[in-house]
Amino acid sequence: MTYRVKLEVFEGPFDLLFHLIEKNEVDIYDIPIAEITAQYLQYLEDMRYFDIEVASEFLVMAATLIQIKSRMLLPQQEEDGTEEDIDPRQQLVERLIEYRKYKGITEELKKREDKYQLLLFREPSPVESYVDYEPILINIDISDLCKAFDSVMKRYSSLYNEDTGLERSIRRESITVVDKIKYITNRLRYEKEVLFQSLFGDGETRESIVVTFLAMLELIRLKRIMVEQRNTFGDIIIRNRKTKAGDK
Amino acid sequence: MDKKEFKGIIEALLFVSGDPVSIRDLAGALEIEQKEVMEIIREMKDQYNFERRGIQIIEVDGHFQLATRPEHFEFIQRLYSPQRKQGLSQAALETLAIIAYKQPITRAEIDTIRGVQSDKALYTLSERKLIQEVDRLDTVGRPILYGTTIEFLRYFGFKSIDDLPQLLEEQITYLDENTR
Amino acid sequence: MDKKEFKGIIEALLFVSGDPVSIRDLAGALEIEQKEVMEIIREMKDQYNFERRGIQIIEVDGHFQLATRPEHFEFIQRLYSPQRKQGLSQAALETLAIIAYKQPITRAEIDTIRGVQSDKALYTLSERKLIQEVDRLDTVGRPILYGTTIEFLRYFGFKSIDDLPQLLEEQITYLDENTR
Repeated sequence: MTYRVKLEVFEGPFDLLFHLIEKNEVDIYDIPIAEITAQYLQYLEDMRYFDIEVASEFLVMAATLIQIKSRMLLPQQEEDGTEEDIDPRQQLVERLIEYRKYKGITEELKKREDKYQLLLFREPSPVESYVDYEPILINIDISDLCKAFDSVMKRYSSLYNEDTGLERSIRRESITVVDKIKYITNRLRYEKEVLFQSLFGDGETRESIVVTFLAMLELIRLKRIMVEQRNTFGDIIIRNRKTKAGDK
Repeated sequence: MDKKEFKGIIEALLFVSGDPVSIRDLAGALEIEQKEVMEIIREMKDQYNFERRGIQIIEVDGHFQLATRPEHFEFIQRLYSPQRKQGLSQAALETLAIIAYKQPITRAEIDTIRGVQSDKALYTLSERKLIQEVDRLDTVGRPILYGTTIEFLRYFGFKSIDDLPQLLEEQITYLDENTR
Repeated sequence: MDKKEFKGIIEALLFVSGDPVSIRDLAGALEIEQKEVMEIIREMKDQYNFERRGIQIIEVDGHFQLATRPEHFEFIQRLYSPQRKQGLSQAALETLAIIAYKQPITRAEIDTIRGVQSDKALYTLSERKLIQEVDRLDTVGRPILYGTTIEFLRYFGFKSIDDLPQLLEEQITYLDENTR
């Protein structure tokens, strides 16, 4: 007769023991050790029958159970005069109880896992769609790039050409950043939005362009203006920074 | 700005982020105190629940995130059929329970409690970022001390690590009372 | 199922999707008529607006999508601002300008123009994905030829790489004419 029972799988000897204790409805503090040991050994037999490799931990526990059983059969020695004997099962019970704590928690975790697996989240919105204030982002723009190129080329040519050095020394101070800040804020007082490009009139000197740009950066830094590029390739627009929270 | 406005902004911020947002970042964006943010979010949570909204605010370790509700999963599945991740094995859950409660803890200690080797379970749990090496013991071999991660909290819906021992302890007391 | 429940589910569906969801799909998931879905969404829109929520439902061609509101834009930016990138150093800026204008170009050429070594600058620019290796010169050591990236174009609002040298040239000529 083939008996085709699916053998329950246990995580370890404690798992199996705990199962046997529950199945037999016995008190964990007063385990009928002979009975439980017999069932435990039977289970190991079944495992062999099903060609399941019996992990060494199961065998160690089997030995422990048999040892406890034999100690319980031995007459109690009272040579040292102690009244109450130490129950040979005590250590095992303690470990079982410790294990049981986590067994309970495991079930709770399983329940929570089932529930929270059903929660779905949202992919983060691409940052670019919210932060395309690129001048704020890294504080450089095309004119910075040109400026940098210009200066490096100047430096480069000055290494080979004395003239440029002379030219630099007679350059005169004209417009200040403060002037340009005034200019920009003034325009923003009357215009809701100012095109970045429109800040540079025809015939603007290079200093003027740089100073205007520095003024703009300063206003961004001071959070006085916002610079916005609505489309990736769109115009750069300067606006007063809205202080929705109410101006103080 | 009134509270309603703040609520709207917080909703927008959490919506855009998708990922958990720290209370610090929220307070920074709103330019108000963290305490105030907490209070507003608490109200929002209640409102969302009361109105049986399609989204809820979940809290993990001082971070907030929008998520759907478990009861709507079925409908979402109809439309998108999201794959449910394979749940953790019994061994992994057991190991995780022990780590959660006893952290920081070495593998040897876990093995002793479980009565079996936990190598494989520890590997799985590390892979899924539910546990991490938090330290090493100052003894021979400097064994690794394991602890749980923020992902662990999120995975099981715990607000913070402090929620955990309490919940576990309650359970143990409950179990003990009901089995003695 | 009551209307509130439907609203919750629609919110959840739109939340998870991110992309616009067609009315047909919504009706399918809810197993109700499209007409009914339309009506519910109309109510939802009104509610969202009335309650000044952080999200709104936008409609495009029979598709629906959740989105934030323009008036919250500023706060969302603030949230992202801690992650703002650092400005580029003068060295990096110079190097970038040379590469933009003279690409493809080797490091040796850049070093010659700048009069100093540009290793660090090149590294930073690569990290920021503003430059890339476009080719290698067919000489001894096969030196790398650097060029700018698509990110670089996007960043500065150029439509194509062809616009770039021209534009730069114009600007520089313009600068030069007005300062000399």
